[in-house]
Amino acid sequence: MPIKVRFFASLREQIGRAELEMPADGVATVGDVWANASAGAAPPADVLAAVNHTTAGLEHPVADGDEVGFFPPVTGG
Amino acid sequence: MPIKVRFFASLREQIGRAELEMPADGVATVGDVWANASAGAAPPADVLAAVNHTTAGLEHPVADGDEVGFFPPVTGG
Amino acid sequence: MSVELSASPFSPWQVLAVHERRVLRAGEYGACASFVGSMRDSNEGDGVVSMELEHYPGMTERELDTIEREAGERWPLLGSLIVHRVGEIAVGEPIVLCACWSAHRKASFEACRFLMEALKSRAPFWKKETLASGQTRWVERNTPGY
Amino acid sequence: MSVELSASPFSPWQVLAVHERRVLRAGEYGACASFVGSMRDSNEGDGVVSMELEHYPGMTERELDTIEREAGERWPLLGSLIVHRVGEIAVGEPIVLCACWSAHRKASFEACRFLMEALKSRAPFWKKETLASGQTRWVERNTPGY
Repeated sequence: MPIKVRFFASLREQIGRAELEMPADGVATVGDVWANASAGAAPPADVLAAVNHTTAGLEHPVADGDEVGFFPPVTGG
Repeated sequence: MPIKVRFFASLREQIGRAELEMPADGVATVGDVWANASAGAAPPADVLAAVNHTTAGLEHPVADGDEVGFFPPVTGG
Repeated sequence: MSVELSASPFSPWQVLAVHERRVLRAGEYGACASFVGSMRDSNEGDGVVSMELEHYPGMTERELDTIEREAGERWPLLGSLIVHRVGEIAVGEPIVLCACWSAHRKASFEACRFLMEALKSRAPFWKKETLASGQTRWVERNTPGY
Repeated sequence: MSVELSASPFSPWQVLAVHERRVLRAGEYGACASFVGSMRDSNEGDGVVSMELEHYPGMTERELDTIEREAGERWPLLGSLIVHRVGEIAVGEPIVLCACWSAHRKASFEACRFLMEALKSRAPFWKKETLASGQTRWVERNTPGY
């Protein structure tokens, strides 16, 4: 199963898409997912990420079938 | 006009009356009002007082026509 | 700013809804913190069946006004409200309602808590409980607020 | 404990009244602290006419559940409630409601404020404002809570 990648809010608008999928081959961490999805562009300094709906850092491991979300700082409430 | 003295809550029950009046002659402070009203018994350590609806200490001056209230610590809310 | 003593039961959520609609301007406030204190069926390990809330007519209103004004001086409030029951109160009934409206949450949270702590330490109210045993007793002290 | 995302306007006072009646036991709780955040008609000096509240379906609910559970572990709560709007929001409409019930006031005050601060710093929601000028912009940061 591929890794599902989702982008939210201003990050989604900057990237120009809400989601994509990528094969898990050679993708070990959240940081690898970002690099793969953004053609090597560095992540914004304040980017947040989640793996399977739980907050995770760029070093967090990912595996087949994971959902990885990227988003800017939250502003609800 | 006399000084009006009022007692509240457990203090009212201990003293056995809700209010009384006393002439202002020779009564200079809240402490004098207490002494006069209680036949010299010392005030409870935690007694609170008010003159004309404003919190006041035992040294607070009183005058003709004042209302002086005595009550235990408050327990509302 | 509004202070009310109520000799009969009141519905805090309805009071809040009505006050907000009548007195506040929607779109101006971004935050409302509120607190409701209600009568519990036990206190200090004993079952309680009812309570008599005594107050000092005239002084109580004056002290609540002062407390509310102090909150308005310390925080940038757009509105505030205190409602307090007096007289005979049954288990489960609301005793006190405090609410503060402001642009941002910090002021409303802090001012609402201030209203409650000031009220409990300064406003002349006294609770007399009737226990399940039939015995009555004056409540001697408040639960710590901080 | 209850978490709800609402895609349509809700009435916080009515939600509180219904929740309290259905879920809490009158006489058990003595304190309810609540907070309502509403949409203001201005932000950072600009007039705002509407807002889009985006969230991360699945993760948002999960994070709110976690925050509510943490509050229940840190304070002796008898009940708690979070309702948060998503989607298009008009000026004056409630955005968020948090409430905590407990025996005594300290726990409910502290837990309610904790819910709001945790929600604002951790729950995946993002606000996009439409200004009076017609321009849209993402809200970049929250107002400080302490």
